[in-house]
Amino acid sequence: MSDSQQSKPDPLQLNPTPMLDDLENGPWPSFIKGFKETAQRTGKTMVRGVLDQLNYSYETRMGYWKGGVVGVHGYGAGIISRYSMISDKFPEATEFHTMRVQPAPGLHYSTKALREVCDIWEKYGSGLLSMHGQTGNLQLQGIKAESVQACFDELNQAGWDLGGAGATVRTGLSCIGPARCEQACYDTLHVHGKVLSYYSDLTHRPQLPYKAKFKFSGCPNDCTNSIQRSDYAVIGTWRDEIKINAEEVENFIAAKGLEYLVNNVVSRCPTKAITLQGGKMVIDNRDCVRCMHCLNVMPKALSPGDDRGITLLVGGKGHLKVGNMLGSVMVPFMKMTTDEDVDAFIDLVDRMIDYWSENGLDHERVGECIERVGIQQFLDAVGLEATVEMVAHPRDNPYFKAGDYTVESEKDAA
Amino acid sequence: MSDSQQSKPDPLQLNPTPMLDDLENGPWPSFIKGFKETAQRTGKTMVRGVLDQLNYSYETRMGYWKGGVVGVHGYGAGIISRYSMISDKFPEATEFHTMRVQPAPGLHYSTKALREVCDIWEKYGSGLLSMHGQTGNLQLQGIKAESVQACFDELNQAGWDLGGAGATVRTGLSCIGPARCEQACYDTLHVHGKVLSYYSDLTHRPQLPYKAKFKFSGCPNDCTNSIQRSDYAVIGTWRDEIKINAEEVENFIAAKGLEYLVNNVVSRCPTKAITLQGGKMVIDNRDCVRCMHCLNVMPKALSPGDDRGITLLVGGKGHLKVGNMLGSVMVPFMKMTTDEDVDAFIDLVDRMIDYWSENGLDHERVGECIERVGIQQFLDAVGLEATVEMVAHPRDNPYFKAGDYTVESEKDAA
Amino acid sequence: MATERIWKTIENGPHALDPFLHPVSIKNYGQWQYHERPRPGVLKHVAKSGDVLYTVRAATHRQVTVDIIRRLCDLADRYAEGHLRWTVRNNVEFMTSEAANVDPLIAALEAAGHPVGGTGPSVSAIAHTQGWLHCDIPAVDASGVAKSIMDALFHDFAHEEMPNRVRLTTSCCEINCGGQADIAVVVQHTRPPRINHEILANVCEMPSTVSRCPVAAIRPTTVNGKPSLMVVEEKCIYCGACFGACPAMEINHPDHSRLAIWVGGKNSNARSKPANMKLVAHGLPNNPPRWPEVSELLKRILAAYKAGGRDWERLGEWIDRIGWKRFFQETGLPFDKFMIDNYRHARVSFNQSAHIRF
Amino acid sequence: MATERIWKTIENGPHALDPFLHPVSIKNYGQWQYHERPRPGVLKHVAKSGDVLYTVRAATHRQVTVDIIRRLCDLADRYAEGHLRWTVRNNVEFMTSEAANVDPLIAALEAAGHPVGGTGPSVSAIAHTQGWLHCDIPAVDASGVAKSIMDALFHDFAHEEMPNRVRLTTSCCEINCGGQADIAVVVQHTRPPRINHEILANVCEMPSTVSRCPVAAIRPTTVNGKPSLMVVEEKCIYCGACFGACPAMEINHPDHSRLAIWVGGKNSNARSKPANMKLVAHGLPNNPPRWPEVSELLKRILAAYKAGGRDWERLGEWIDRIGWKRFFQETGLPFDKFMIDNYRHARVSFNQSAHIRF
Ligand code: SRM
Ligand code: SRM
Ligand code: SRM
Ligand code: SRM
Ligand code: SF4
Ligand code: SF4
Ligand code: SF4
Ligand code: SF4
Ligand code: SF4
Ligand code: SF4
Ligand code: SF4
Ligand code: SF4
Repeated sequence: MSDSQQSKPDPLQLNPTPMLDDLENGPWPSFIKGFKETAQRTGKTMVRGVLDQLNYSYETRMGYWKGGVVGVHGYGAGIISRYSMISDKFPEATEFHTMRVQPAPGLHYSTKALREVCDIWEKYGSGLLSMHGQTGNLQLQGIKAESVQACFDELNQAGWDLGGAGATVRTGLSCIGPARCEQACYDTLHVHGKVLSYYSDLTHRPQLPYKAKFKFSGCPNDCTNSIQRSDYAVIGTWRDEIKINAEEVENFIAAKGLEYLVNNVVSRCPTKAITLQGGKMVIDNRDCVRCMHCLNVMPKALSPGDDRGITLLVGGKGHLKVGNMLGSVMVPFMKMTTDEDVDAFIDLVDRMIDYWSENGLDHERVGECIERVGIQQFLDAVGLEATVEMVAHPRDNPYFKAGDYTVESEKDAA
Repeated sequence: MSDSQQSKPDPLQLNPTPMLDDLENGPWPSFIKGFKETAQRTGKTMVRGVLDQLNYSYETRMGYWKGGVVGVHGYGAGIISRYSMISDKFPEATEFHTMRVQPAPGLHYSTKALREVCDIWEKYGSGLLSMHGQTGNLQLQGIKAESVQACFDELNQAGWDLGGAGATVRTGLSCIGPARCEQACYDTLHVHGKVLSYYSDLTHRPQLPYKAKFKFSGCPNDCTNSIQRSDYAVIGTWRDEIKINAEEVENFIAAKGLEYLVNNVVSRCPTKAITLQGGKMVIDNRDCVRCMHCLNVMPKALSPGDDRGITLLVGGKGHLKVGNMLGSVMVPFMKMTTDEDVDAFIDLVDRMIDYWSENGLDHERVGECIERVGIQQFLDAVGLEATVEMVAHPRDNPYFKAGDYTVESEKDAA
Repeated sequence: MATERIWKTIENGPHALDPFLHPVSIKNYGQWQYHERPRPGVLKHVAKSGDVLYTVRAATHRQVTVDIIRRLCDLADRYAEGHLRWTVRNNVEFMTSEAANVDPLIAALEAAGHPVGGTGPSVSAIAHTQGWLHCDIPAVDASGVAKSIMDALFHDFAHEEMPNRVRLTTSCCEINCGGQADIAVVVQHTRPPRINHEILANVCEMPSTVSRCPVAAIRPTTVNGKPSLMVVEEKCIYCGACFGACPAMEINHPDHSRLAIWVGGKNSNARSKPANMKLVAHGLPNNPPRWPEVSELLKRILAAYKAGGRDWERLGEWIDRIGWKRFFQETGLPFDKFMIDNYRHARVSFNQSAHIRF
Repeated sequence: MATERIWKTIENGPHALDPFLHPVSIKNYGQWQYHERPRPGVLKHVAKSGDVLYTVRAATHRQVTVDIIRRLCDLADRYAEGHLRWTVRNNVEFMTSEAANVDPLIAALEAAGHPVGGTGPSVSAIAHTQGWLHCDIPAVDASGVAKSIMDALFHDFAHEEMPNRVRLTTSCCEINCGGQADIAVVVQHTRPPRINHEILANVCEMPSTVSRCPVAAIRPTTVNGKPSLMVVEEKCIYCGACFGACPAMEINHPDHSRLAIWVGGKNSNARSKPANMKLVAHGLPNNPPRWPEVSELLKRILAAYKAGGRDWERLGEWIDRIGWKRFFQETGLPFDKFMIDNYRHARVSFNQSAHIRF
């Protein structure tokens, strides 16, 4: 394959990629097929170079990209730069930068807008995209440094902005929520839009100890994986009672049988909040922990209550360095209906980000920071009351600085 | 009360102890009443002094004992020495040392032997005893240093030996087991006796990083609290099937009703190993985790299987410094029937104690030591295979030194 | 007593068991079939041989005397074939094969001030520790707290009306020799030790004191030209471990050393796995001779458990079912920020889910 | 491209949503009543207004091209009123209120190489990461592994035969951008980084590299008179975090960087709380282009789950019920000592009970 880089006059002619070719088979869509198609149609040699280098990676079982610094005017983030470490071998792959573009909430597109993106991208870049990155970006993969600014300007004119990278607020992710889902307890899409617009500056200019991610799930099913994958997981919930459509319960039992109800609903409720009483399904809402299971099994019969809002879990992230962290409850319930509600939410998160900015170590996520300084200090700093919902159980060790009880007791002792 | 120590010619006359007197009331046995009785009968002024100092502690809400060094010939442990910090105030309480005596396994006594202890103790000591200390010692409380050796010699002639203190193997504790309990899966009493006799030297002479405790429970009900309170928790169990007396199951249902069986047995099995099938109670022993619950509720109908032995859990202890530790499974199953079985057990524990002796830091219990060095290293050192029973679940972080797969793979690569 | 010593120590370890076992135990050793509880405080074990052994369990003060023990021996001689034993919770047990002995024995025990009970779903005797009577580091008395509590909970020692067994412990310093329990009363210090620099160099081994601290808050320093130790107060978690190593680290204080209540500890493997107990109240005053605030709180917790717990549900299992939120509601105890863990494994105790009871 | 720039950036953040929403979504926004799944890959949502919205979900390659996207746009124009969206797992979704559009759309998608499925209790598309195609630190390719696995598991993408949804991720280095999943395939390094001292001083900021190490194994040193870094190999846990900070810490190796399988991760709160995934196999060779050892193992695990799991039981919940011992038995995977945690919270994962399945 090292000879695969001999001068190739015809840009439409691909080099042999024997290792990759095998990936053109099988029922699952083949990215190799796709890349080859675009390379051959457009004659973009960058794609050919990337295929060649990738084939070489497959042969040697090593990667060959290194980072660098590429950006757009005024921003400090949003482009992931990639230079080939073996550009002597694969000069066509010398540069292969990615632009992280923030899609609309819920990853919705009109064909019109998407075609426009394709056109701009074909004009300036490789024509390869990743839809989507795990954080939620529309990743335009493969552009040279010299084309980045012009490409961005044109995208920006069409309403697109870059996402985060490095020590910034990152691009958010929201579930489809109210656009299609009966379980949505708040407007994930508009809250996502509003919050991330508010944090544009922090998205574009690294000023934080490390990354900060938001994910918005309309209910505890958490279709955005927010609990593990975001520092600020905004999960819809309700405070009042589950709404029961008695007729649909009857229909369900008639259709599926009582045994199905017992085995798949009653006995699966994690807190045994559901019982059968006189052949009727009864929910003791005081014991319901809003796990969603019964609503998932019986979507026609059961729905979230009317007093809806969100639970905020803070601190989710990957395992670097402390081991994987799931977010934990920081605000058990908050309304999220009006603009004022969203403002109050932003206000609270601002305090959290401020505290972390000032106290976080380099490369320390907010969850790690809380763990290090102790949650008490964090709660005091951001002005939150400690509540029992924050814990699975109270502490099991006596290693704490208990409050100062002096005043009254010294009075007694006097 | 400081004037309560004016010269008192009559040893049978107690000083006022207004704070303590209140504790003579109420239905629960009163230790103050008891102390006063003995003081007044025997005229032992040490007891009067101790009551006075205790009353002073109640008034000032502070303790006034300090340690020192008191021992018997050849031993480095077994006496807890106590000198009053305020002997100027309470000269009669100047010395108040405790002798930790190892009782028989299961805390059994004959009246003959116990009277003998009382007589020796009244002769040399205060006549106060603590039956028993939390670790399991018969604590003879209140003796002067000058009397300790003679008292011990007389006790030792009657078959009594001292227990541990400081960095030693400590006195063991065993449940009543085969002497009275239908659940006993091994002979807690004889194994206790044999193991602790074997460790006499380590009990009497501090040579370890810190204390090491053994507790012996005949079944997973763990009536000695071994899992939390001992470094080596030896808990009886069985490997085959629970024995069912079908007739007694019927009787149980007849007497208590089927609903009682469902609510208190079937639905309480932690792994749902019990089901009702055609009105009969069926146990899937593959799912039974030997929790004991069903056997506890139906002792006539259900009994442990025949293939009995023990599970060894290692590392239980109080919360200093790492937070409370419950022992964890180190040997899922080991026969404990013959003398050879006990020898094999001692042999294994010897290896653990050796490893810990060599690798433990000062004041580090074996559980903390394992946690610090990593369990892999400990298992290798003591020659145990890792098994899935040792964990609640496999690791959830990738932070381990995975094995070296070089050999075969380099062959492949060559 | 400086006579010449002629005895050569026999290092036998535990006392020989065999002479101490009740004859019926010996005969049916390891051959028991089942047991029943004819009434609170009495067990009836039946052996495969058909033999029957009655056990009468009675309370003791733990801190006893030769007089008390001799009286118990008298009863054992009269009603229990000359044998008696203690349980791991300081109760005394008399065994007899004579059903006819049971009632007179109970009467005699109660007359002698030893109430009968502690079996089955009752509140058994408190496992307690040394306290001001004997230990060198206690902030409270143990026997007095235990006596006060058991006076208050007496009804439930003598009756089997709880959902399941209730085990209590009290500990007279934060070290907690009493161990885990359904409910534990443990000293909680609320400020760092004050260092007695005058005596420190003389009475303490400094390196081992330094290494005793769980959070490395102790550092060597010089005070008035003498080597001594200092405590970094921001780090110190008021645990008092250093005081055990060095009496100059004065942690105890009549007002600042207070009492905390812990619930839900469990050692048995029945149903749920063993569990550590959790903090539910702290800052209770150290109020001898009766510590009424403590008994008051224990009564409240036990009343809620008694009312809400299902048969066989241990206290912690009851809370697991109803949730901690309701535990605090039903006992009327306030939850506060100190109850959120901030020690080594803190994260494990956080609510890492959207599971919330509203 | 060095023309003068006249456009002034508008920092709007996410693209405006409204023009992108399907008209039926707009009309019934937040007013949905329930949904059904008429067949695998198709959802039918019914609004309170009575409106119906069909969704057809199809697989994509994630690593797509303008050609592919334009083709999908063609289909959206034809069958979905000019709108389309992506799911968080790289599936594309077309929504239409016309029931009649569903079948032709499915046919057209499959003809274009986009299989329809991934709904309900199926194996949805793998969430995967950059790999050799783009990232600077991968030890494996991501798209290739994902493609190979999905080819192998294809039947279960197109059918709803699993006990519950199955979410897979793959990650191309130990950092695991793919995140938690029912089953995850993650790179596992098996030896410390080899340090390229030649380039280190030039390409790396040393203090931040030192502080990146989770176990403080990196120390400053001098090599050939130049400042560089060294790794204390006893401490190093082969995580590769330093490589992300400094390309001279060469952790990747064709043989020593291997693949590990993790199971039982769960993000949803349905029934059980969210859970971290657990290690069940490691040391799998890095074997392009098809990594057959990985697919083989995944098939085995999924077959056992499919056979034994109850309706609605996620993979981790199934294991919780049957116990880890049986998981290893039924999948035939060997348990080994590396699967016992020895990191920060290790103790929490030990079996601190006598609960044992024999
Ligand atoms: C006598 C004693 C053992 C000894 O060698 O001294 C003992 C004896 C019995 N225990 Fe126990 N247990 C004894 C301390 C314990 C302890 C430890 C403790 O109290 O500090 C525990 C662990 C408590 C914990 O989890 O923290 C203990 C947990 C059990 C259990 C499990 C209860 C549960 O559901 O969690 C049983 C099973 C039962 O209740 O049927 C049990 C059952 C029994 C049985 C029924 C066993 C039998 O079949 O003979 C015995 C009669 C109990 C009764 O009181 O009704 N025993 N038992 C101890 C009496 C203590 C006392 O004076 O109150
Ligand atoms: C006497 C006794 C309390 C009682 O009144 O029953 C006791 C008394 C002391 N314990 Fe304890 N412990 C006693 C049972 C326990 C237990 C319970 C058990 O053994 O079942 C524990 C919890 C289990 C464990 O071993 O961790 C216990 C955990 C401690 C600890 C904390 C150890 C830890 O690693 O967390 C210390 C502190 C230390 O060792 O430095 C300690 C230290 C002490 C010292 C030596 C305090 C000191 O440093 O000076 C106390 C001597 C008091 C005295 O005046 O006699 N004692 N101690 C118990 C021993 C009596 C006996 O031998 O029968
Ligand atoms: C479209 C999508 C949201 C989006 O905005 O993109 C979505 C849509 C729905 N999810 Fe989801 N989920 C989506 C990703 C997720 C994820 C995240 C992921 O896949 O990475 C999760 C969390 C998985 C986890 O725990 O790790 C997720 C956990 C659920 C659950 C909980 C399942 C459980 O029992 O644990 C439900 C409830 C259910 O299955 O009825 C649910 C239910 C649903 C429903 C039925 C909600 C509704 O009433 O409309 C939707 C149709 C699902 C279907 O496929 O049958 N959705 N759902 C995502 C489709 C991904 C895909 O292409 O496969
Ligand atoms: C592109 C993407 C993978 C993908 O192909 O989808 C990605 C790629 C990288 N991640 Fe990631 N991460 C991506 C989503 C994630 C996620 C998932 C998520 O956001 O939902 C996680 C887990 C959640 C979390 O945030 O912890 C994730 C956890 C990490 C970590 C570990 C962070 C931790 O604290 O545990 C690192 C390491 C670091 O930041 O130093 C990292 C670092 C990186 C770097 C910057 C590697 C590096 O240090 O050079 C990768 C750049 C690759 C490239 O060439 O583009 N990436 N990374 C994802 C971002 C695309 C997007 O913006 O849409
Ligand atoms: S998270 Fe809830 S609201 Fe959002 S798509 Fe999933 S099920 Fe619907
Ligand atoms: S939502 Fe979950 S916790 Fe609430 S009643 Fe339904 S199954 Fe039970
Ligand atoms: S631990 Fe088991 S064998 Fe021992 S007394 Fe308790 S119930 Fe009986
Ligand atoms: S002993 Fe416990 S786990 Fe086993 S069947 Fe009985 S209740 Fe279930
Ligand atoms: S709890 Fe503390 S004060 Fe009480 S006996 Fe134990 S070490 Fe001494
Ligand atoms: S009280 Fe505890 S934390 Fe404070 S200095 Fe002493 S040992 Fe350290
Ligand atoms: S998992 Fe590792 S190699 Fe793959 S994209 Fe993320 S950082 Fe890069
Ligand atoms: S591989 Fe990980 S543990 Fe090893 S030196 Fe690098 S960062 Fe530290």
